[in-house]
Amino acid sequence: MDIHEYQAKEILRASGIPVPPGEIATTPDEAVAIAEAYGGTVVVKAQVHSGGRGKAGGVKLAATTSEVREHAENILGMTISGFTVGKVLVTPAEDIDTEAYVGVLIDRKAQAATFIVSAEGGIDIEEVAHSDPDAIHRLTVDPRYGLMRHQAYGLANSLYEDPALVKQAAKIIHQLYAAFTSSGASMIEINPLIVTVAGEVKAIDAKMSLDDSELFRHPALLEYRDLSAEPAAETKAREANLSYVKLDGNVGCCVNGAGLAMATMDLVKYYGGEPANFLDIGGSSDPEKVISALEIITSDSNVKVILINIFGGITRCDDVARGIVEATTRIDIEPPIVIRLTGTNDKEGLAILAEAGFSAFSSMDDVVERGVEMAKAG
Amino acid sequence: MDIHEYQAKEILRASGIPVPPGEIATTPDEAVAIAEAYGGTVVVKAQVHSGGRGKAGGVKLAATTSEVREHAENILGMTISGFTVGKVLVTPAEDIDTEAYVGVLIDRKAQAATFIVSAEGGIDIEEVAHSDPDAIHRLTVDPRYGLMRHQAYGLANSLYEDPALVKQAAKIIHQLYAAFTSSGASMIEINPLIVTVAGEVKAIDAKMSLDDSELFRHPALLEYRDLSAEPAAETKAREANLSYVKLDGNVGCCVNGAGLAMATMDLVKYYGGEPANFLDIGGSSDPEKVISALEIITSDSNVKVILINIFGGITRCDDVARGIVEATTRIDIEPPIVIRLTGTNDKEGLAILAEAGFSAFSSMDDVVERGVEMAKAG
Amino acid sequence: MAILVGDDTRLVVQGITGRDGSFHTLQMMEYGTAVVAGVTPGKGGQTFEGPDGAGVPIFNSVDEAVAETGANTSVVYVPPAFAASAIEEAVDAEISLVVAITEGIPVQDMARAHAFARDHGARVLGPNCPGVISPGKAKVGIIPGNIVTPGPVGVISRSGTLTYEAVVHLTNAGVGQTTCVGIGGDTLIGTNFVDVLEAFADDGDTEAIVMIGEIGGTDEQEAAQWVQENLDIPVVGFIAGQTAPPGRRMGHAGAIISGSSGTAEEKMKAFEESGIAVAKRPVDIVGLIQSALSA
Amino acid sequence: MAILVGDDTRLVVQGITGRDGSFHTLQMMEYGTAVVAGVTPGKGGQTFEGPDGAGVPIFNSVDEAVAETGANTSVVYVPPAFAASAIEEAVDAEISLVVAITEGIPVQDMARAHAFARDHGARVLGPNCPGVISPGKAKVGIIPGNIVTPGPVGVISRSGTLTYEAVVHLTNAGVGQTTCVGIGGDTLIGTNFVDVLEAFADDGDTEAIVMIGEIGGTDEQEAAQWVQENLDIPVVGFIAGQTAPPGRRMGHAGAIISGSSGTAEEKMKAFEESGIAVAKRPVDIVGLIQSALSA
Repeated sequence: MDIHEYQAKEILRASGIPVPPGEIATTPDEAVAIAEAYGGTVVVKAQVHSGGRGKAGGVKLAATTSEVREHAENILGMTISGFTVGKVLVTPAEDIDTEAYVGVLIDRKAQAATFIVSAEGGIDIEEVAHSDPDAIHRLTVDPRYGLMRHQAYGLANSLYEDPALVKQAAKIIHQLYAAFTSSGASMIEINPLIVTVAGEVKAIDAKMSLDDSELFRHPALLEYRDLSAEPAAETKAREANLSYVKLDGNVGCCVNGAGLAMATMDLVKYYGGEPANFLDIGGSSDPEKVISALEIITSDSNVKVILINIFGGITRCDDVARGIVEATTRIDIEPPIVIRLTGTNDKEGLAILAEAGFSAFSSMDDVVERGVEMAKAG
Repeated sequence: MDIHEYQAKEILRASGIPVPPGEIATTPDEAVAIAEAYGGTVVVKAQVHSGGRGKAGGVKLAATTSEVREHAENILGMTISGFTVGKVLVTPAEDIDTEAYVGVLIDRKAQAATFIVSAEGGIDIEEVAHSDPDAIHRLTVDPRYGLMRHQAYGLANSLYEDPALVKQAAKIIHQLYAAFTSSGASMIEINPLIVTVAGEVKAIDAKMSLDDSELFRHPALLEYRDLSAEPAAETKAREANLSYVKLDGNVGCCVNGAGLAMATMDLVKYYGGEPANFLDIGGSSDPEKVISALEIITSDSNVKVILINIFGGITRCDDVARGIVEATTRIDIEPPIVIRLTGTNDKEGLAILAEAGFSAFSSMDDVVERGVEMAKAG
Repeated sequence: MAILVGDDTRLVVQGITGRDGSFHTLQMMEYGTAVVAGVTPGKGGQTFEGPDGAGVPIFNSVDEAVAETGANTSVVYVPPAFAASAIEEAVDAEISLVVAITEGIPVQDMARAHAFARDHGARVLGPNCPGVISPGKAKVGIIPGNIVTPGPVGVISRSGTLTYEAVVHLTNAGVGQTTCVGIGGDTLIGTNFVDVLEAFADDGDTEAIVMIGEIGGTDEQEAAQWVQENLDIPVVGFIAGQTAPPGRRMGHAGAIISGSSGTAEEKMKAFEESGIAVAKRPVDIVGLIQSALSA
Repeated sequence: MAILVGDDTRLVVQGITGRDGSFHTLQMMEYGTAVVAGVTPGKGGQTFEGPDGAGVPIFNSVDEAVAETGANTSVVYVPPAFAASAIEEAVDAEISLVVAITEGIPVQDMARAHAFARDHGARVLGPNCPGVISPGKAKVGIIPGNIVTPGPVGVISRSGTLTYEAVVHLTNAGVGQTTCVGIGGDTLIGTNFVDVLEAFADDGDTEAIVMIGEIGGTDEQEAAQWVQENLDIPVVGFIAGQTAPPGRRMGHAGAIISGSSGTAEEKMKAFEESGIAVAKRPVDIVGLIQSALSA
């Protein structure tokens, strides 16, 4: 789960990391009031789950009240990478001397949290990695020992020469790791970590993703979920324990298993169609899930055909068949449905479908070909 | 540093372990007032840094107010293993079904914290180890992983059969380990860990030692030091950063290095004398330490002769010589002093001594022989 | 022969009394797997009723199960919050192969469990994997027993049902398998493609390999390199997720294109450059494997 | 020959700018030890002034010191609160021998540092030890250089000044040493008697060993057993603390009789039963070693 900059900053602040103050405004009036309370120059920052906010015009310096109002008016309601800006963060501007980058994320290969730091901050770290790979320092934290004192100092030494700055940075790196483990994060990025002209090290921008699988341990963090920042269908899918990603095509896909779901989308494309979505009903056999899945797919008005592809394993075909039949009686499904059903309890499933007047394919290629055909026709 | 039962219980309670309430009384009146507030039967328990309190009559059940008063009067002021009882803990009596033992300590060989648990509790664990070694279960905690969930359950399984008790015990074992690491303990013992007739697992007695070397990280725990529970000379030694242990002989020893100090005591015995103390002035070269050491030794009225044995390494002989001379001018030292001084800067040291009218031996055997002779003569 | 599981497998099921655990224990026993013990804390002493009146003793801990039954392999159906601990328990009890079926285990839990397994020299398969089946010998996990058949092909996959899709085509075409291994779709998995490739390379009977990857990470690229440098037998590959958009997690925690890295395109390219025949559709795997076997 | 330190030793001093660190660095350099680097965080780039105008470069980290100077051994004079971290830093920088002089390091810090060293195959000597000296070759730590002389006897001790007491008697009697090793008086030490005995056994030149123990723990008993089972050269032993009362810590954190365990009596008995000649007084070590050498 991605969270907003202002939320990430709350977590970092709670871990002791120096982060300038800031408040959230949802209207230009609120933004102006916050800026006036701070006095002086402020920064107005769009709060959306996307990088590149600066380039998109979503981050603006404002020296006067009228500038604050103007920027807040422009940014609120703006669309950045498909996300509509509903909130801005208003925060006092800092006198910046230098900018660095400090990030920590789960590294697949090292199977552990890994720090990435660079004295070149304030810009996209992938660009730095490309243009000047030596400017980037990596450190994998052994989960058996956690971040060790000398390692935090080692990273800090690669950022600064001045011992006073090294000491501040080492402390921040420790606090960042503590925030990472205690919040069940999968990624935290401070970019930039600045040195002010007064010689203080501070985090002035932050990005953070939480591990969905660990959220159950952190009920307070669940409050950070911004439902306005995700499409209603995805919210519904998550609540029903389904994986759903909306795409731009018209062949609605309902599949069990992530790999098979991706392969089904790929096959739709192979046969000349365009998938409308990724949807994995998972390994369970709950007919309710099938009903939710069909509701979610049909909420997309682009969908011309619903393609159900089930290979029973844990999922039992009879349960899926029951869900399909139940869904068609309970909700109004306009697009036609094509079904492929094979694997565990497929005979029972096919019988249930037949009774309700559905037929089903046994081959994945056949069902996809037919689905694409119908989408084109419809 | 050993702490009292009631202090250990405060730490365990703060870690979430179920511990019955209890309050401290220093007078019989206070004990009665506490018991009346609880109502019902209470236990009156001597608070001293010693095991075997029960056998010594320092733990008594009191069903009535007059019994509380009687026991408090008897226990307060009582001497147990050389410690005078200044405080009693008054705590409600529990309805005990079974008693177990749970302890955790630093194991030298495993180089890590090690749990020792036994379903046979309430008695001396060393006796159980002797009479029924199979009743004892040990588990070393790998410091890299901490106590793992399955390990806590494994220990709990060895204590109880009933899953409800196992669950409570596993939780307590986890909390105990957390208390151990977060307080910098070297030993915590819950004996007994009881099951009440109502099926609750509780810690009703606790013993705890803190690692002196880690106390600097836990300033709050320093408050637990009970100066009334240690001789004034040891308090003074600790404050002066000296190691001092009082013994029963009359040859006062002042040595640099723990091994040499013990060997000096042994040699006193070898030559027919009895050491009055162990005293290690440590590796530093601070003349003030020598002065404190001589003050502490002379505070023991048994001391007939002061034997100074210095082998300079880190410790420089001239510093020690300066300390001796300074001490003899600053404080009134009655017993005669015999000195052995060799090693780093011994020539300078001997010169300083000579100027002040002291002579010194170069051999340890010679100085000890002479010291013992003088103690016998004096 | 076969890899990972076979005639020597003595299985303990962790979470045997749960909904999934009990269902799949029956399936595994029906397939002929030697399920020698079950573990559910607090239910030690009870017996799990298998098919045809066979009973499986239940223990409070894996430790006891191993001591009493000589179990050497475990399968984990424990809920996510406790699953990493269950894996650690199995490793600590000197189980040499732990197959973790559970989906949704916190990543930081798994970082620790994987480290613990490495320290003890134990192999973890998964988590969030369908398990492993050696046709005619043993099934550990949830791969349906009726879609496999003994034969010369080794199958490795990050996916569950997509594996079934591939395997059933092979079986229908009369091409049997030595072992089918699902390595799991999580970000941190214990056994990766190269580990399984090495095992197949050492297995005398595996004559060709099917490797099914998906978007996210670089495991397939490393596997391709390993194949090129070390493997003598032919490999057929398939990658799912050509139509997946970047930055979105496609069901599996590990199936996500980060920036421009981890795409299906680069993985297919790596396969082709390493001499791995790439199937365009799952069904095409059959023809490619048949020509590889007859080459 | 010699053990642990010798002609190949390239030393980095951690805490070189501190009071003890700077004093003993001078002493070590005067003895002829190759002190190639110092470390004090925040003082990187400065130079430590050695005797006769020799300069030692100071670095911010051991890592840098090793990279720039090829240091292979470190000695730690860092204050107790940061000493365990300094040991870990040296181990992480692939230093193979870390000599920890610091007294008063928290025990739980050391449990972690020792685990880290074991994981990396590094040897930690100490903490709370006087270090090691190979007469005429190298001195790492605080053992006075003027009391030792080259010769055939290996010395191992838990104590500092008591070792000096023993060694000076040997030297005065013309009996030189291959290496004198102080293993330290703390509860958790990295290198124990058996480790050093093994090293002496592999050293071609050590013809007899002096082993000086004290009350507390069972290291001496295990050493005695190892001597009996494995060692071909004679050993002379001494145990301090015959007059120590039980339950009281005698200066060293590790020097404490727990209940009835760890007494001088049982250690002397173990020595005798293993054929180790036990000296009653430190001075008696000389005669016993001389007869051992001439036997």
